[in-house]
Amino acid sequence: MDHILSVLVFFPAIAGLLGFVVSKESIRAYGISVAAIEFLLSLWLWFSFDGNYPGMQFVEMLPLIPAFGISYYLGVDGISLFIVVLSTFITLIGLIALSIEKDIKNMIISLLFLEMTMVGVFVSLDAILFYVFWELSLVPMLYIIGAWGGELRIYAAIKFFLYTFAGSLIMLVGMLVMAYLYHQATGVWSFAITEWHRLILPMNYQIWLFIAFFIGLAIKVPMFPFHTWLPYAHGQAPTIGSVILAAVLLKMGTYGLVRLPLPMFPDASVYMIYPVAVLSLIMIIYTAMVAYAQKDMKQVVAYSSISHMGVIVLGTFAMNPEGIAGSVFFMLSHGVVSGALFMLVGVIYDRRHTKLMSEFGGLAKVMPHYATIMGIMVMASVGLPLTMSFVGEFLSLAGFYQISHTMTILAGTSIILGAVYMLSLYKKSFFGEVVHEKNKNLKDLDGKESMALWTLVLITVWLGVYPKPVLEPINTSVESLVSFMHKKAITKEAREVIKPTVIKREAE
Amino acid sequence: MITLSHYLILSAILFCIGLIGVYRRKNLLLLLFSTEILLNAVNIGFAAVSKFYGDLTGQMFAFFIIAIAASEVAVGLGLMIVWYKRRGTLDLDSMQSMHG
Amino acid sequence: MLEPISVSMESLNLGTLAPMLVAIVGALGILVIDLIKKDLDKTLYVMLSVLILFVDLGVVLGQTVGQRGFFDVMLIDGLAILSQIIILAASMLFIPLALTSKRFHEYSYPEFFALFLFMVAGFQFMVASDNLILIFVGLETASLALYTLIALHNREKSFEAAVKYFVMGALAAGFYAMGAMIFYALTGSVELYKIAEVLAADNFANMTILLVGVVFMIASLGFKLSMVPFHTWTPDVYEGASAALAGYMSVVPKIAGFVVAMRVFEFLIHSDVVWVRDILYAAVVITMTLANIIALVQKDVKRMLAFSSISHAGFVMAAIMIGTTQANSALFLYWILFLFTNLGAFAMLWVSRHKASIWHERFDHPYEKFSGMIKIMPVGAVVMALFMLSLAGVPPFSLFWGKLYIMSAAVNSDYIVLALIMAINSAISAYYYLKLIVYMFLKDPAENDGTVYMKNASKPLQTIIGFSVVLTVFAVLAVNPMMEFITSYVQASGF
Amino acid sequence: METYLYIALFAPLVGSLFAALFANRPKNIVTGIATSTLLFVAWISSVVLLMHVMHGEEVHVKLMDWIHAGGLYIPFGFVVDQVTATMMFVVTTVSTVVHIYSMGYMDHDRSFNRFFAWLSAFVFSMMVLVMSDNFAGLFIGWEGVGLCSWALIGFWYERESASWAANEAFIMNRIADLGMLIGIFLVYWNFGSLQYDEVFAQVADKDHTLLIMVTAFLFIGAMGKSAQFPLHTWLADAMEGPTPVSALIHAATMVTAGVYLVIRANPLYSAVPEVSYFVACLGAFVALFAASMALVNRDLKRIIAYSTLSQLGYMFVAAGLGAYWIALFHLMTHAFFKALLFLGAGNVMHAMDDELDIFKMGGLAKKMKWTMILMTLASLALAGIYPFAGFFSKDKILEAAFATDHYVLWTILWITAGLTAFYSFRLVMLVFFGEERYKIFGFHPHEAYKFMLWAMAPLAVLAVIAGFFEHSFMHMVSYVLPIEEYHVASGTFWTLVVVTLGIAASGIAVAVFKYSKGGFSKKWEETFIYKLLFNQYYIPKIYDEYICKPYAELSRIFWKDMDLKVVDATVDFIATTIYKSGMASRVVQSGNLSNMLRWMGVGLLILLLAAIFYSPVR
Repeated sequence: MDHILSVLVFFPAIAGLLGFVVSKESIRAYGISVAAIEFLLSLWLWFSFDGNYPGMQFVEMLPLIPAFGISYYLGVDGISLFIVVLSTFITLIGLIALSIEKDIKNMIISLLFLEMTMVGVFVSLDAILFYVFWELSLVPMLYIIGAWGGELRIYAAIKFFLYTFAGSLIMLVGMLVMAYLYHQATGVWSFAITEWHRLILPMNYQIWLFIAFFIGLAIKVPMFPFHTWLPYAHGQAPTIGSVILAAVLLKMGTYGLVRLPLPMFPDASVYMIYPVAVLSLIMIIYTAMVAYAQKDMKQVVAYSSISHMGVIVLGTFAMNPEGIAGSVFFMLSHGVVSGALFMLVGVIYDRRHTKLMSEFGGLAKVMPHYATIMGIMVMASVGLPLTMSFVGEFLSLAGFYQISHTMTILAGTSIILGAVYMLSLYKKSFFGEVVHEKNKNLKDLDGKESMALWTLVLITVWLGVYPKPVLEPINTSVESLVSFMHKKAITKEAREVIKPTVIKREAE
Repeated sequence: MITLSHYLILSAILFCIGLIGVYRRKNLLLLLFSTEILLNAVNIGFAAVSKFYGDLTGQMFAFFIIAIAASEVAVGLGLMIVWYKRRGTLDLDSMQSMHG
Repeated sequence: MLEPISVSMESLNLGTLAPMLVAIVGALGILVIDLIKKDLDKTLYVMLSVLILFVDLGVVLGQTVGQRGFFDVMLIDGLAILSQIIILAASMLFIPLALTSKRFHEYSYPEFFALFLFMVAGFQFMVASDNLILIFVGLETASLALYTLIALHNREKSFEAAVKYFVMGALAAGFYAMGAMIFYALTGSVELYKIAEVLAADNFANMTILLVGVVFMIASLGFKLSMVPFHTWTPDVYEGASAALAGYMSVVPKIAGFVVAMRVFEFLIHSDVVWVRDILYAAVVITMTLANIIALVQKDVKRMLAFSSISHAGFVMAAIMIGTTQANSALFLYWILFLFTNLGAFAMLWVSRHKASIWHERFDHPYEKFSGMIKIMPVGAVVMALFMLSLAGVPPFSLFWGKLYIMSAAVNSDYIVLALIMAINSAISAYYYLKLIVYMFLKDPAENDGTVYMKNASKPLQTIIGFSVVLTVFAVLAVNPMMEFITSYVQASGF
Repeated sequence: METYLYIALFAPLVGSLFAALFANRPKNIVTGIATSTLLFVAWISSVVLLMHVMHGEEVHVKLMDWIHAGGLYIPFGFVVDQVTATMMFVVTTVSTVVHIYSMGYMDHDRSFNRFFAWLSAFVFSMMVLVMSDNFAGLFIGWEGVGLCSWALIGFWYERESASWAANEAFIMNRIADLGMLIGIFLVYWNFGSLQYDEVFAQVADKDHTLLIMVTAFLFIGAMGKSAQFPLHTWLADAMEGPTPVSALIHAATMVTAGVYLVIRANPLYSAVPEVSYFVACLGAFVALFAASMALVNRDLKRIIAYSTLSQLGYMFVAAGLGAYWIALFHLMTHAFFKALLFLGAGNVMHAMDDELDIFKMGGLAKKMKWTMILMTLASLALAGIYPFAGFFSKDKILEAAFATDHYVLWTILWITAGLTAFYSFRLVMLVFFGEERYKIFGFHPHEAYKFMLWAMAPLAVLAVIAGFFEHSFMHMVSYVLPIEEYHVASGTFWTLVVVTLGIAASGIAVAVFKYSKGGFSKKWEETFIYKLLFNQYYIPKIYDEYICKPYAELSRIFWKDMDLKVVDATVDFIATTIYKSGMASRVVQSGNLSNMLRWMGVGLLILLLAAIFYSPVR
């Protein structure tokens, strides 16, 4: 089946449209089953994916505006494949654990549309198509945050929308310039990313374009100092919103970094390593400290996810297979883990309608089952070995170590600071005596919650112990990417810094 | 000896007068007159120039302008009458219901 | 003593006049019918005028590019045909908006439709000539008709709007005449192409005078295109006029204006008179930005749309300033897409038009009116949201492609800064479009029973809205053929 | 042999998972029994392995790939050589004992099952730690034991102090782990692999500074786990956990991981004398430092904890001086007698309803004879009295120090030996002899369950006899560890022995003499020295004042004043400015017709001025 990608992209959207017909009572079941089918499709994609072939697979090409080189151009490689699976998976899990009653129908339909846009971003190989899905993803999210959120929901929603929108418009200009340059070079219009990769630009162009793209992506990641929309979005969004936002939408930014600027502007990327690295370091340390100061569970998780994104960016700019493969893998683990954490916070929020840690304490006694899963996930987010995130974090840092010794040590503090805020969160809310009357008889996880959460736990551990099935395809694609960048680089520095599998060469 | 430039200067002066009228006047009717002055100032210019070049286009234009001015007056007066019927005044400051 | 001039019929080439004639004759016909039999229903007139416009369109399409006629004052080039097609199509889409379920004062007069047709004829004259006289005539015909149409809405505000529009229009006419006069004085001709030749011949000597002439032209056309600071009429007139007419005004007069502006300025730009380029650059930026930031603070949706259409106009003026073929084609593409989106948006307002002012003593369409619409009338809300997103330039909805093309045109001729400014402006503008969406989707209904949203909806109106929804959503499929079509015409007329 | 290896490795895991199934259920003795049995199985197989490798064999297996990205290839590989076998033997022995013991000790605890789940989990991680054949695998175990220790220290999470201590332990270890991680990165990027054999093979041809960095960073990791100064404070606080935990984790096994690392990486360390020397010095310092704190402490378990600390110091001295096998030997003996000591303390606590202040005890000997005997044995061993295990290993260390002409170190260790003897018997005296102070506080002590005592028996035996295996042990480990014979004239040798025994004996004598009649006078407690020691040199206070509090404050500032007031405010400021400017520019739309006309005029005027004054050449 060679149109599987199109199916993957548009199935949820069509299902969403049909969803208008389904009655309010049974819409939840409908949503879950649709998401399940979508997930199975993505699994099929995974299994029919050839892990040893580094290039794009399942490619679909259909010119939309041939005169202007815009086409409907889809494809996946090792890098995007798993993020696609992740997005379908998280959507499914999120739907299963969905605890909202108000306007459930609208919620589910917008979730399905969101799913379309998410998958679309990760499979599209045409810059404009990428941009289309990228922007489109804002709309359902706006609605989800704004309609089901907390007090400041509208402020948060608008902030989220405008901030990202503004950034991506700058990126759009970058894309147009890129297309123009491509046209100058080849005489044909094309927005195909794979085509753009082949274009070798002079340094100053590279730098400006890099900045243009970087701003757009950095706001999404979100890099310091563009991160302030995220705490609001998370703080206000309903659980499902935060889960998807943290698990998938943020990945668009980092995925974009790997897909667009790095291969397009290797020299500029190398030139920019230090600025970017400094920003990421600030992200890692500064936000970790901010997280420690939070009083609200959800904010802690929100800031922690910013902090981890910093490590991902760092890994991406390691410019060697270890680092990039690591960061891609870390995207997945961050997706699973932070998604789970937000879900867990949601669980307690549903019961107590507060997220303040001071309101809890001793939950371990009242809700042992819940406490167990929370503990596992906390440890995962702290990056304990044999959990998914260790593999990612380890590789990212290991990769970046080649760039800079000191910076890696600084970045490594994330494993300390992470422990600090996560454990203090766990201590404050789960350890100690049960002080509040309200907490005395909270009921433990119910069926659907524990089902959703245990799945996440299993995956976290499974891929922590045996990451091979995922890591290998990623690695294949990343290695080819890096060697491509190495070949393409024009400046001497770049060719020195971008190292395709150093160690192998030494070993031989 | 009166040359083209004199005519043009005259037309310019008239134009300015018209503009100033448009500026200063608070009464719709007088506003209308000022615009008429504008157009006619232009007419003078056209007439003079076309004489200078010795082709009729300018004068043709002038005729058209006259015609248009007339029709403008027609429409304008119509509007004013309605307005006056409703408000009993032609003062510009009477129409500020829409702003901001 | 002038000797008599003999004119041979074929030298007149009346075929070039045919489209306008169709419109005018049609208009007269309507009046005649009214004389013969009084108080016939508006539906008849609506359909008649649609038919007349249809015939008109047919004739236009029948014309062949690149011919002159009627003492060579008519010029039928690509632009003329293209813009006439747009004008006629727009008119054919807007006139059925008269078929509301509620009765409105203006539609009970057949004169309304006659005037409408005259106006269309006027616009056609404007675009189908490069003779300053004829342009002037067409412009005035259209404007005068338009003033009257506005006034016919027969409410306090509409009169006020008509008067304001009229007075300023008169001033603008004065400017135009002055500008024409200066050109004439400078070159001894009122035919743009001749003017161009003469100027080129003496290699733009006495630039200053020429510039003074250009200034007057900019002022008058700027008024038509509502460029800052000649835009002040726009919001008030839109507010005063009926939503349907406002929508019409936001599209058709502008396209006519653009074509004229192209004819007047582009030859200057191409014979690089840097001044014009710079001034237009400034004007474009100011228009976009100012209109945007004022639109941010509007309380009324219609008024907001007025400002937004100003800023869109500014956006498009950039294309004229850039002046490449790609830019000019982009202009038309943008405007066609804008036509449909705006049509939809204003039509939505139009169907929700109600007599009593519930939410606001002054405005008909304050934001509050739409709050919680998603709960009361989901489909309507979604449709409106689509239009808003499209206007905000969110892909893949129609206007995004327009913006894309114009920005890329800017980039391709090294106006990267301009492109960035455009980008930022779109970002700003997103806010006020979003505001409506926020009200519709995220707020709870303010006291109303959903009926108001559909006060005077009727099959035809819904059809039109549906039509524009389809075009807004699936624009991407239409872009390529449209673009080829447009480009062919634009190139044909050497712009 | 692979099978034995896998059994030894996974039996504890199975046990742990099994117990975990019942984690949230009420007490169920089956979990205890099951885990203990499985551990016994593990013990048997590690004994088998020990026998197997005794004569230079080596078992090396590769379970499966773990991480493979770019050039980085890490398998789950396990190796059992002599060192590992020793460690396995120690770990399984002690942990089996502790498991059985705990069945009695945790008898009345409502989280009985959870306890065993974590305990076995710990054993598993410890096994991974010692058996792994590469640094990454080591790190897995390293973090795993850290996790388990966190969970077990904070086992009674209702107690604020317990959960606090747990977090402190975890975070401090994390600080060290960062160092270790960096060390691993260094190894990877410079040796191109993380496999021990591949790395050690290349040591010769790597430049010196690099090796210094590698060893230094790895040692930082060791410092954390083995609670060396300045990362030592957590160990004392870790005593919040149940006593069996202290016995197993914080005395016998986990804390010795650091020593194990140094021993395991001996090719690296022996290549850089500087670092090794530093290790030795730090060890000596800690030995004395910890002993001094143990002198005055009133808390039963903390005293033993400090003694553990100082014994670790000994081991590091040995390791630092290149006498790796001695370090390992001391590690083993220490594990036995220290675990025994702790379990004894456990009995006492049971008897005294978890009372820890030794000044509230005394004269317990009558009530609990066996415990008394066992603990005295252990103390003698600790003090290094012939023929107990401690004597052999400790004496070896002193000998090594002396023989390698590190007289300063020797002196320090010598003094420490005296102090050790003193405080351990101070403890014994205060707890078991003298007047029966506990009566005042109304305790009713009773001897522990029989099977608990029996469970302790093997340790006791080993604590006594382990020393005699010195030579066979040396011979065994000589396959992997460098052995250099110290040639000291036999005269000197005997003098050393005598001197050492002498100071130990005198230490005991002083303790017995002093505490048999009332101990030291009250005014001694007024002195500065006492206060200093009693407050652990004010180090915890300093950490709290100058690290924790400022960190919290800084975080708060970053959040409230930086993130909200600067970064976010800027964004909002931009937005509001645009909005305000919109408000401002509304004046254009005054709605007054003549104003509107004026605007047109103004526009025209501006353009005209532009036309006249701004005319760029075309």
